[in-house]
Formats: sequence, C-alpha cells, structure tokens
Amino acid sequence: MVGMTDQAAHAAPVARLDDVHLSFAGVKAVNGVSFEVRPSELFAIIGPNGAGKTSLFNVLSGVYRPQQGSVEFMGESILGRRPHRIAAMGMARTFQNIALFEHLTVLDNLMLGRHQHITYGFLQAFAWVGTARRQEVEHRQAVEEIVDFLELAQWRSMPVGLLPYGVQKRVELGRALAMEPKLLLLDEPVAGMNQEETEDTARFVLDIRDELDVPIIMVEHDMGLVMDLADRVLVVDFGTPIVTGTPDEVQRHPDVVRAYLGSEVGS
Amino acid sequence: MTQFLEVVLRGLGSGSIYALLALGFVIIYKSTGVISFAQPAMMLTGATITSYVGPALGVMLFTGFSFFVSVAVAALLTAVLALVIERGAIRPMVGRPAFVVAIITIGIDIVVRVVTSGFIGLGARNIPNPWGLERVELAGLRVQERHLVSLATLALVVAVLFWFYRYTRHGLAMRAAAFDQEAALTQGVSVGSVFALSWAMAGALAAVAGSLLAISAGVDRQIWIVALVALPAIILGGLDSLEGAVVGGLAVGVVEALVGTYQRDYAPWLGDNFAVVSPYVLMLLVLLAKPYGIFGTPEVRRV
Amino acid sequence: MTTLSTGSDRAPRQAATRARRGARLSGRPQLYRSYAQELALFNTRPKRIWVGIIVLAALGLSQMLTDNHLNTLALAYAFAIGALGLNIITGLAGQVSLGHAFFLGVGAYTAAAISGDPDGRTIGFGITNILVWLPAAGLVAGLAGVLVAPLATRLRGLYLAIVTLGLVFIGEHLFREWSDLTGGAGVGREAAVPELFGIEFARDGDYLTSDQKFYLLMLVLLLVFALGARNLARSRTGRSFAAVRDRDMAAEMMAINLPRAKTVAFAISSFYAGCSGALIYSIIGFFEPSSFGLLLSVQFIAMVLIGGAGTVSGAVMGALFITLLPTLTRELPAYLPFISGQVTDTPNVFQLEQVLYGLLIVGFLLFEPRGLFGIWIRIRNYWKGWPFSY
Amino acid sequence: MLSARNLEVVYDDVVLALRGVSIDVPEDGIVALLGSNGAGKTTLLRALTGLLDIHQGEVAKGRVTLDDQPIHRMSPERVVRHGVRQVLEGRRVFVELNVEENLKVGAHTARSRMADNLERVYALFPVLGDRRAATAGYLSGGEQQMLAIGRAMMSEPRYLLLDEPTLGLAPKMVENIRDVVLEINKGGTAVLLVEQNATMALSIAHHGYVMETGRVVLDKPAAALLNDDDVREFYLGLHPGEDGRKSFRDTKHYRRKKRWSA
Amino acid sequence: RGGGEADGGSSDVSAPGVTDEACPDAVNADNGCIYLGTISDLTQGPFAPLGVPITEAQAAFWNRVNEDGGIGGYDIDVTKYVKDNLYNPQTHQQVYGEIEGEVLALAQTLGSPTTLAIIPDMDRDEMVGAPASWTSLWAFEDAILESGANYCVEGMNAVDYMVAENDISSVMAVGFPGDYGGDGAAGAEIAAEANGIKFTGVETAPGQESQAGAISAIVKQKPGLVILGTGPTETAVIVGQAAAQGFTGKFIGLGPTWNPALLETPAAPALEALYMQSGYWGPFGTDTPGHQAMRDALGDVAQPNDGYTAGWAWSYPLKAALEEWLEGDYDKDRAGLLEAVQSLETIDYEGMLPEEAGNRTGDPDETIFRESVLSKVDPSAPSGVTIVEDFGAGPTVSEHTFEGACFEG
Ligand SMILES: Nc1ncnc2c1ncn2[C@@H]1O[C@H](COP(=O)(O)OP(=O)(O)OP(=O)(O)O)[C@@H](O)[C@H]1O
Ligand SMILES: Nc1ncnc2c1ncn2[C@@H]1O[C@H](COP(=O)(O)OP(=O)(O)OP(=O)(O)O)[C@@H](O)[C@H]1O
Ligand SMILES: [Mg+2]
Ligand SMILES: [Mg+2]
Repeated sequence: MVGMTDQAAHAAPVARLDDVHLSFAGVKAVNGVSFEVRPSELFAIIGPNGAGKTSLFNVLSGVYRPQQGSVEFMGESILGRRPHRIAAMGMARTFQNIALFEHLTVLDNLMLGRHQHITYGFLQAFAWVGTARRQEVEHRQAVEEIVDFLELAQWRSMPVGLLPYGVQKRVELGRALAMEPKLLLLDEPVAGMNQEETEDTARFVLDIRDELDVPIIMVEHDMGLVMDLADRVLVVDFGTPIVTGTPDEVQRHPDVVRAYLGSEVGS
Repeated sequence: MTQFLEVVLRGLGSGSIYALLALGFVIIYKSTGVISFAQPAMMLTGATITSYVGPALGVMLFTGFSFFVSVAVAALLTAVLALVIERGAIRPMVGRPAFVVAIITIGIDIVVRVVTSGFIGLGARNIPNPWGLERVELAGLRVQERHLVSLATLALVVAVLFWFYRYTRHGLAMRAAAFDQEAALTQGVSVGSVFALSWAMAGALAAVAGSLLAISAGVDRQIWIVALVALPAIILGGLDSLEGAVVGGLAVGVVEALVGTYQRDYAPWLGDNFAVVSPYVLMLLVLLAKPYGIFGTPEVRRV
Repeated sequence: MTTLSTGSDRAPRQAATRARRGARLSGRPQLYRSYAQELALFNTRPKRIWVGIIVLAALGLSQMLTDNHLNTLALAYAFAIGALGLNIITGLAGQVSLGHAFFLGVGAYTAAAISGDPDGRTIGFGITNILVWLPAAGLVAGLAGVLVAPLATRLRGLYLAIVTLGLVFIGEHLFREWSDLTGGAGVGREAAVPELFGIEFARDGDYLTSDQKFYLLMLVLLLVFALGARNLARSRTGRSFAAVRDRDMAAEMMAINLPRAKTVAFAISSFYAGCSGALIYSIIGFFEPSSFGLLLSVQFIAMVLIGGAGTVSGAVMGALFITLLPTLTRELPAYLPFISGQVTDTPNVFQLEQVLYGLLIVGFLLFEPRGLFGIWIRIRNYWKGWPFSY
Repeated sequence: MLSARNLEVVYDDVVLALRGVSIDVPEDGIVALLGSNGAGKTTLLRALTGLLDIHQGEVAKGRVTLDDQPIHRMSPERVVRHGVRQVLEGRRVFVELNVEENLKVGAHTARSRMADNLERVYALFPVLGDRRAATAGYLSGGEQQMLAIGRAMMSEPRYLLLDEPTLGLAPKMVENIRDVVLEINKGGTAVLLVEQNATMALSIAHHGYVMETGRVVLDKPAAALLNDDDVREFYLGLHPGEDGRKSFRDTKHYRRKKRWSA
Repeated sequence: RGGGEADGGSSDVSAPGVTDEACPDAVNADNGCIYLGTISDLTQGPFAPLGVPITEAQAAFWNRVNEDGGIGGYDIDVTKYVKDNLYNPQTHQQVYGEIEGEVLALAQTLGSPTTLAIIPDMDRDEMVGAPASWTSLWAFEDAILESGANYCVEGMNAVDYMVAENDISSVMAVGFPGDYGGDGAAGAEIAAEANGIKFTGVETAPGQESQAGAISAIVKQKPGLVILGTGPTETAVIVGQAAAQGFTGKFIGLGPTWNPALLETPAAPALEALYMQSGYWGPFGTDTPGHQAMRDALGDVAQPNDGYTAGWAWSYPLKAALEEWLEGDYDKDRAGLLEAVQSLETIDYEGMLPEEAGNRTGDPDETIFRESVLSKVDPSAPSGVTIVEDFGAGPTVSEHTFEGACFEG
C-alpha cells in the first residue's frame, strides 16, 4: 500500500469540487459533493448505481453545468466552460459505455487524442506539405509510443469497431493518454472485463500513475481493484457524499457496507 | 376582421390536408426511423384511384356517399400498394442506415409516379363530389364546404389514430421498433409487421389527402408536389409526434393562406409567391427556438 | 451520433459491423520503413500503378470518344467535384445536407456574374478568367455555408436534412426573384464564360474541340479537388469530422470544438459545391433558377450513397454513375422493341426511361448497400480469397 | 429443454464464430456460460433466439431445439412467443421511451397479466418504480441494466438468457441480481447466464460451460468448475499456491498459458 | 464532328440527318429520308400535357407530307429521334448533343429556358428548329422558326379587346414569371399604358394550393380584366375560386392556359361565365383546310386539345423551308437550309394562319405577326372553345415597335 507523501498532501490540488449540486427534472444527481484531487493521487469514487458518479465526471469535463458549487481545475474555475476547452486544459477521460470512433482505426483514434497538440489548419491539410506532413509524422511517433505502452501493436490499423471489448477499453485509455492529460478520469475501466484483462488494466493504471505521474480519478464497482489501487476513496449515495478516506477506513464504514457493499465485503 | 377569419378558415381547410399528409410521414418515421419520400407518389396514386372508382360508383349512389366510398376503396388499394413496396424494397433494408432507405424511397417515388401519370393522362381527372367550390355561411363567415369536409375527415382520422396508439399494444411496439429493431425483436415485436402496418397506414392517409385535395380542381400529374409541403409541417411539429403533425399541418396551412393574402400589401419586398416558401421560413423560425420541433422527442444524448 | 444511421443506440453496432467488414477486406501486409512512407498517399505499389493507369486512361479518352460523349463525361466530372463536397459534410462529418443544390446555385451565379457581359441584361463584370471566377464561386458559396452552419450545429439527423431542404426552397425563391442576377424564373441567364490564358473553352480550337478542352479541364480540376479531399480526410481536420460523425459528445472531450468543426465542414463542402456549380453550368452555357431545386440535391445525395459514403473514390464513382445513368437509360429502350415509341401510348419508352432510372437506383442500393465502392471491394476480395470461402 | 447441437455459425459467409458448440439448458436449471471476450457467447445466444439474421450471420451446421423441436429457422418474435427470451448485451433499453413504456413493450406477448407483472418488477427493483416516468436513456448504467432484466420478465419467459447482466453493477446490486435470478428460477424459469463475474455465476449455477474461440472447452457441473485450476486462476483470480486473492498491485506483465488452449 | 456517315452516297445533299436509304417504316420506299429531331416534355415535366399532343400532331403532320409523296424525293421521319427533356435545360442540352449529328433540323424544341440553353450549340451547328412556345424572344433568334403571334402580342390584343368591348378601367396580369406569364404580362402592361388604364402584375407559382395570393389579389382589387398566364389547373383554381368569392370581372387566358378537361372540374360554371381564351390560330374545331386536314390525320383522339393544333401549325414553316431548300438553289447542307429559311416570304398554312404570317425576310419588328384570335367557352366544341373574334390586331400592337423580347425589357 503506497501512502501519500506529506508533500503531495499539501501541494495545490489538481482539481477541486466544492459543494456541487446538480439535479435533473426532480432527480438530485449530485448533492453537495466536495473533494479535491492532489498531484500524483489515485482517487476513487464509489457508490451504488445511480449515485451520481458519472454525473460528477460530466460536471468535471463540462458536459453538465451544476446549479450550485464551484469546480476548479489547475487552479482555475472551469464552471460553464465548454467541454473542448476543458479537455484542452489537460483533462482526459474514458467513458462508462465505450465512446470510441468505431469507423476509425486504433491509430486514428489515438491521433484524435492528440488533436489539440496538432496545430496545422485545414488549408495546409489540403496540400499535405510542410507543416501538415511534418506534424503528422511527429505525432504519429508519439502515438506509436502509446501503442507500445498499452501493447496494442497487433491491432493498430484495425477499425476499433471490430476489436474485442477489453481491447476497446484499452484503446480508450490510450486515446486519453494521447492527450497528455494533467488529470485522467476513468469511468469503470474494468467493467465487463474478465479476470485476466482486469489484471492487465490494473497494471496499466499503476504504470500510468507511477511512470507518467498523472493523477487519476477512477470510478469502479470492482471492489478488489479499488481497494488495492486507490490512495483515497470517496463514497457517494444518492448524490450525497458519505465518507472520504483511505480504502481501509471506507471499507469498514457501516453506511458504506449497508448502502453499497452488501454482504460481499471486499476480501 | 371577417376577411381575416375567412382566410384563417381557408388556411385550416388546406392545412387539414397537409396534416393528413404529415401524419403519414410521421407514422412511417415513428416506426421505421425513415422519412418516406414515396409519400407524394402514394398521394398521387390514391387520388387517381379515387378518380377512377368515383365515376364508376357515381351512377349508382348519391355523390356524397359515393365520394367517401371511392376514397375508402382508394385508401385500401393504396395501402395494398404500399404493402407491396414495403415488402419488396423496404423490408430487405431492415437495419440499414436511414438515409439509404430514404434514397430508395425516392427511387420508388419516381417509378410509381411515372406509372400513375400514365393513368392520369394529359389533362386533369375529375373526382365526382357534391361540394366543388360551394360555400356555406357559418356565423357570418363564408367557408368552402370542401374545407369543412377536410377538417371533419382530419378529426376522424386523429381520433382513430389516437385510439390506436393509446389503447393497442401496436402503438408502443411501433415506437420501440423505430428506436432499436434488434431490441424490439427480443421483446417479441414483429418488426416486419410493424413496418408493413405503418406503410399501409401512411399509404391510406396519403390517398385520403390526395382525394380531398383534388376536390377543387381534379387530379393532374403535378399535385404530388403538395405532399412536399408536409415536410416543413412535420419538422415544425416534431418528426415523431402525431400531435405535431396535426398542429404543424394546420399551422402551415394558415400561415400560407395569411401570407398569400396579406404579404403583397404589407411586405411586397419579399417578392411574389413568397407564400410558397413561407412554410419553410416558419419551420426555420420554430426550429431556432425548439430544435426538435414543438412536440418532437429530443434525442437522448449522454456519455 | 452518426446521422447516417437510424436509432442512436443501434448505430455503433452497425458501425462496428461495417467497420469489421471493411478492415477484413482491405487489410494488407504492411512493411514500411518510416512513418512518412506509410503516411504517403499512394503507399503501395499496386495503388500507384492503378491510379496511374486510371489517369492515363482518362486522358486517353479525350482522343477516343466523340465530342458528345466527352461533353457528358466533362459534366460528370464537374458533378463529381460537387459530390466530393457533399461527401465531406455528409460522408465524413455525418451531417446529411439536402441543401447542396443551393450552394451549387450560389457558386454558379457568382461565377456567371463575375464573367458575365457588363452590358447584358443581367449583372456582369466581364472577368472571364477561370482563375478568378472559379475560386470566387467557391469562396462565396463557402461563405454561405458558414452562414448556414449555426443552424447545423443545433440540429441533428433528419431535422437537419429537412431544414437544409428548406434552404433549397428558399434559395430557389431568392434566385427566382432576384432577376437582375439570375435572369428570373423561366428565363435564366448565360453561365460563366470559361477562359484561361486566352484559351476559350466554349469554342473549338485549332488542335482541340471545345468538348475536348472542357473534358481535359474538368479532368484536371477533378484530380486536384479529389486529391485535396483525400488529403483533408486523412488530416487532423478530416479526423475531427469523423469524430463528430461517430460520437459528437466524445469528440468534444477530445478537445474538438464542435460548432467550429461543423462550420468548417460546411464551409469546405460548400466551397466544393460552389466550384462544381460554376463549372457544371459553364459547360452547359445557360441556366435558370429552377435548376437548383430538390431534384439536384437528391441527385447528389444519391451519388454519395451509391458510391459508398465516406470515400473519395466512392463519391467520384457515384457521381459518374448518376450522371451517366440517364444517358444509359435513354439507350436501353432500343433493346426493348416491343415497348411503344409513341408518346401517346402507355407504357412508352419515355416512361420506361424514367422507371428504369428509379429502378436502377433502388435495385442498386438494395443489392449492394455498400455502394459501388463495395462492389469494387467485393471483386477484389473475391480474387484475393479465391478459391477459399471461409 | 433448450439445446444446441454441434452448432456452427458463420458471419458474412466468412467469419466462423462458433465451431461445433453443444449445450443444454434443462427446464428448471441455471446454467452458467463463461468465456473470454470474443469467445462466441453472444453469438451462441443469438443462435438460440433467432437473432443471427440481422447480424448477417447464419447457422451453417447443427441445430437448436426447444423440447426437441428445431427452432433455429424461426423468426425472433416467434421464439419469444415460445418462451425463450434474451436480454441483450449492453442493456439496449429504448432510450427515448420512459421506464414504464419500456416495461410495457416487454409485455408485448403477454398483455393480459401486464399489471401484475409490472408490480412484480417494481417490487424486485424499487428504483424503477420510483422513476417509472423517467426517460430510460437518462437512467444511470446500473438502473438501465435493471430495466433490461425487468423488461424481459414482463413476458414470463420459460427460458431467460441473460447476456452479462451484472456488467457495471454495484456489488450490492450484483447480489441483488443473483437473488433475482434465483427467484426467477424458483418461479419455474430456466436461466442461461453469460457472465464475466464468474464468482457470482458459479455460486448459483447448477451447471457451467466455458467457451474459447468458438468452442466449448469445459462442460462440468458448477461445483466441479469451481475446483478447476484454470477456472480458478483465469476466471476467479485465485492463483495457484496462494491463499485467497492476490492484490492487483502485484500482478505481473507476462502472458500465462491456459492448458485448454494448447 | 459526327454525322458524316449519314451522308450516304447522295450526289448533292451532304447534310447530317439526310440519307438515301428509306426511312424506317417508310411510306415511299424509293425516297431517301430526312430525319428531324424532337426534344419535348414527355413524362415528368410540367408541360408534358402539351408536349405529348404536340409531338403526336407533328408525327401526323409529317406522315401526311410523306403520304403526299414527301419533299424533293425524301420522306421525313420525326419519330426516330424523339427525346424527353423533363423541362430541364441541362437534360435538353444533353439530349441535343445526342441527336445533333443524326438529324437535319429540329421539328420541335420545347420550352424557353431549355431552348435558350442550346442556342449557342444550334448556332454552331447551323441547326434550324421549330420552337414549342410562343415567347416574343424567338422573333430575335434566326435559327428558331416560330409561328403566329406571341404571348406579348396576345396580351396587348386581349386588353385592347376588353377596352373596346367592356370599357374596363383596370387590368391585372396573373401568371408564372418569365418567358410565358411574364411575356404576356409585359404585353398587357404596354396595352394598359396605351389605353390609360390601371395595370397590376401578380406572379404566381404552379400548383393547386399555391394560388391563394393571386386569388385574394383579384378579389381585393376587382380589376375589369384578368390576363392569365398559368397552366390549366391553376386556371381552374383561380377562376373557380375568385368567382366563388364574388368576383365578376372577365378573364382572358393566354394560349397554354386552356385544357378542355377544365370543363369537368367544379370551376366549369365560372369558366363559362367569365373566361375567354386567346389563341394564335383557331382552336381544334375551327373550319379551315388546315384544321380539317389535322383532324383527318389524327383520327379519333381521346381528348382533343389545342396542343394538337399547335403541333400541327408549328410544322408548316419547316415544311416550307425544306421545300424551298431542296428545290431552290441552296447549298445542300445545314447552312443552305438556314439560308432557305431566311428567304421565306410567305408560308402556306392551309388557312390556319394567313400566308404573310410566314414572312422571315425582314427585321423582327417587321416580321412579328400581330394578329391573334379570341374564343369563348363552348362545351359542345371539340376542345371546349369556339372563336368569337377572328384574326385581328388591336391598336396597341399595331403601333408598337418590338426592339427585343417583351419580358426582358
Ligand atoms: N442527463 C440526465 N437527465 C436526467 N437524469 C439524469 C441525467 N444524467 C443522469 N441522470 C440521473 O442522475 C442519477 C445519477 O446518474 P449517474 O449516471 O451519475 O450514476 P452513476 O453513479 O454513474 O451510476 P452507475 O454506477 O450505474 O453508472 C441517475 O439517477 C440518473 O438517472
Ligand atoms: N455481426 C458480426 N459480424 C462478423 N463477425 C462477428 C459479428 N458478431 C460477432 N462476430 C465475431 O464473432 C466472434 C464471437 O463474438 P461474440 O460477440 O459472440 O463473443 P462474446 O463471447 O459474446 O464476447 P464478449 O464477451 O466480448 O461479449 C468474435 O470474433 C466476433 O468478432
Ligand atoms: Mg456511471
Ligand atoms: Mg458478448
């Protein structure tokens, strides 16, 4: 179990939510959630289905605008900012229901992750000379590194629509990494994966955190994974935060057991 | 004021025909997710059939009665034609992109229209009916009888459709089939029958609309163009909404009549014939405020 | 969500299936020594050879065919440029537009006005150089596309399609009413006068006839526009279009500015349309407002779908197919002598022509939903896989 | 009994997805079907319920029988009428319809007892009752999963085929589903459970199958599968020679080899 | 260019579309054959109800010529090269290209914008063609062999007639924009000005349901005369509904507004009461040798209408031109034919039109034929109308100088 260093705990947070409220036509999806994510931290959010975890991600990435509360990323308020601007600031995510571009190849999907880092315009694209050509080659190299890192080489030029589920999830992870994120949001990264693939993904997540030093927020129902990997865990139920703490603290919290874990307390 | 009200009534009259056409489009859209560009041809064919059946009956029955009987026969035959087309050219396309199917319907439209035009001949074919251009006085307003007939027909059709969608299981099944054919199949919904049923209903409606339209000046080769006016009507009402089709159709009729009557006096700079494009302008204005039309279901978008 | 498919949830699945086929069929052994080499447009030897053969054959046709056939082909090439444009907005960016005819009209009138007779009854500035009026036609149409784009960013699927259809009707009204520019309904005006460095394309020259000159000009322009479209498709911009098509919300979270991407797509597509409109009518020489109606838009949609949406070669094949189809159906009845040639008979050959036109489109989409491109893939695959099936 | 015998399924006339699969789902049983991604589990379910057609797939060899009557040429809606009901992978609720409408569509073939069945489903999944007027597409992932299962129950099937029903569900909800499956089974419905959560599936199944690349590689009673070394390592995460589950922090990057795919 | 193979072994005639071989299904097996092309609206276009009978009547006309022995040793064939233009300029231009090398001249080129699209090509090919439209523009095109008055002349004569007859004080022109309705409206406006009465122009679009604006303008302004330049269906709708709304003024329709089928629509009573029909020659049932020959040649037609009359009458100039060309001292190529056309001073229309209507030797203002006829509705007549006012030119048109097409100036 890797504890957080004192230094990390006191450094400026990468992202901070303060008393966020979000409701849809009568449904309170998020109800007064506050938390902050510190550099290099792997922060997990768990909670029953419909608790508002994905909604929190959507608030962070600008898809939903909360009715109340503040949202900061890299020290700036991002409330009301369009998703593409927030993404450009360095927030990358994966999606609960895979959201890849099916018709495109793995490489093209990853290249799309690099969209913001490629700068040539459409006029140069027509002629395909100079900057356009140079940048394409350059960024292609960066993408190949991710392909190697995530062991995607054998699928690199296949349209992602035909890949096995587990591989698609990995491509999505790669696409997020291609954005060179300053914060990575993972929404149920191992849902629907078998044991073997779950173990692979766990390894990748740790590597990302350790080698690339990217802070991560992860939503996941696989308690084994959460408890093994997370530095801190936030538990939400009906949009309301129940407890934030280390996996051990959280696991023993009676409300958490009752609302979320049921009898199957993590091993 | 009287004139204004008379214009509005006239607009409602032609609007009720647009509404019937719009209902046909919406029914097909609601259950298959496709806009059928073959509807104009269905309308032309339906009206043509009425123009053949009507005179055949005319000698035997009162004109008012024989009109409705001939329209019913035409609706039935057009529904059968629609079924044949659905079976032959639409059913095999289940699961294919909606726009490919839409282009197929355009091809069908061409074929059916050319064949039907052959039966229309060069001039216009008359549909025997007792109303013609006669008018009645209603509360001091002069209204054409044919417009009252159209409105009454619309009311009847709306009542039947409301019942159908509300109280039979087919209504929901049709919507389900449009959203996700595979999932609908696993519910035990026969997607094939849903397709067939919706095409038949739309065909019958087009036949009714075409026959009503032809009361005033008969069936000629070009009346199919009127069916296109239903397109802005369904969009401004909401593509998948029956209420929307009715409201949209009537709104388009009224706006067209008002613009036709007053625009020359108040806004001549819009050019002669602005009335013809006014439905589209109305549609644009509505969409600026409501991107899914007045009653349309917004597409569910989430990640 | 890709607007080319029906229900929102179904789309990804179909997409996946389609993608699956595509990859299996086009997957080829790849051995490249550098990324630059792999990224080259014609990156395999067979590709280079085939493209070379096709271009040479097309050039050769200018000497082999009669003027009338060349004229038809030149028109087809000009249409193909427009189809490439529609393919960008519809095939690549997934925004189905039935408004293409309007942008063609804008381009055609811009070009006609610039090159028109200054003393004629319609607006004209007398600049006949094609290098002036062609880009201008594209730019003005592109600008019109930019103006329309805000609507497109709000609307989805069939709503967008019908609204752009409305654009066609409103545009037609505008063209009819603005008779100083267009000559008015039922009358029309002269189209752009094509002239380049003193070569007048509308006149027979010493070495080449007018039709041969037009043919060669359109061939060269088509190659340029197709190359541009191909480059665009594989660039950052093209990828962002595809992302918007497949999943617009996810695209936003890849830092793609959705409204901007759609606006750019509309602008580029309309630019192509404008150029295509200017060229088509410069070949015909004369046009009137009703040319830019629903039918023209539908023809373009049919070109893109029949060719196989999303590919450059598909769009070109589709355009050739649709523009040559009437020529073909006019020939066919000759082989059916039992059909009457009397105009008053029903059925007669003229009705048969129209029916065949409709039937061929239907039959085509019915039996080969992946379009002409699909047929090509299928043939290629057959020979590759022969004699094994699975 | 719902059975498949030597099934071969081909997609697009080219991809051979099943290579001679045989399974049996007895009338009162719960059968678990495990297998890695792409093994052909979903394909097998499609073959059982007649859905291959719309995926350009077809049964090339073998047959599917229901009480010894062949059904693999039957249209999907007739299969449903015969009591075989599949819950599609990935929920596939009708996103634009509301919760109750979704359930009503589910009752398409059993209208007469719709009211009772509605109550039954709402009792099993109280969340759905609370949100009966909500647009299904805006439910959370887990809520949609409940809706999909509830919808299938509306037609009172004799055979319920569940394709990864616990995907994305919270631990407590997984237990919930397990209980629901048991209850459905007690009510006389046979269940075929396709699962990645092998622990859960094998804890209630009577019999289990493991598929790999289009073949059934293991076919044993559930209890026997729980003791199979490979199943323990690759499906339950219990590595040999270790006591209980190993931490994910300690997993290694190397490819292990399964005995059956030698 | 193509067409060379069609020259056959002919000693002197070397024009495309002329062969020494007999026509297919020839009447005179020993004659050579002259092929004439037809480009008309035959199926889907808005003018198909006219295009079809015109084409049919022309086939009958040339068949009669052949039965009379043909012209200068040639039979004339107008059935082999018939093309459908869908009323689309682009299609028109394309099919022209397809038949250009195979035909000597065009027996018919239907529509104004369509024909305008091929005029540069016709000039280049020295092709002569008979139009199927009556726009005043044709007077200014050498290659176009128009017959009778034009819409503009009609409009003037209609106004003059009503001013003289009913002493009207206002006139309204309702019609499609452009070469047809617009041309007629221009004529009406000129005449209104000359007579010092009020003029209003209202443009309308095709389609039954698009006439609301025109109808309300008529009902509101109550002009003494409405000149209609629309299609038959629109005529029925406008006249029927305006009358139903209480309008009692008169309507005069330009040539193509009429179709006898209108008498079966609900508008029939209104039409009988208020409507008159203008024409460039007498309607189908008129008693002249030409009309009689037409009726004999056509035999029983299902719906006699004046599309037939027009197709027949439009064929005389080309017949006269071919005779002149083959018998006279002209180069036996297309240029020679064009020259022959331009030397025609009179044409024998067999009484359908006065001979001098065929004069093509002066400048347009001299050669434009200024007389039109007016008919009233008569359900017993074959095409539903009979003449009330035979050929005549009103004061306005007699004074007017034509400097270009009416509708553009
Ligand atoms: N756009 C929306 N419109 C209406 N309701 C919504 C919307 N988005 C989310 N909700 C509702 O908000 C609640 C929280 O949903 P959310 O998707 O955040 O849950 P979750 O915690 O991610 O659950 P799960 O673990 O099942 O994915 C749910 O009840 C859902 O129905
Ligand atoms: N529509 C299709 N067309 C072609 N191939 C297909 C199609 N559907 C599935 N396949 C292929 O068939 C094989 C089996 O797929 P299937 O979906 O049945 O696997 P699965 O075991 O359900 O996997 P998962 O756990 O990912 O759901 C895979 O290799 C897949 O690529
Ligand atoms: Mg979630
Ligand atoms: Mg599966």
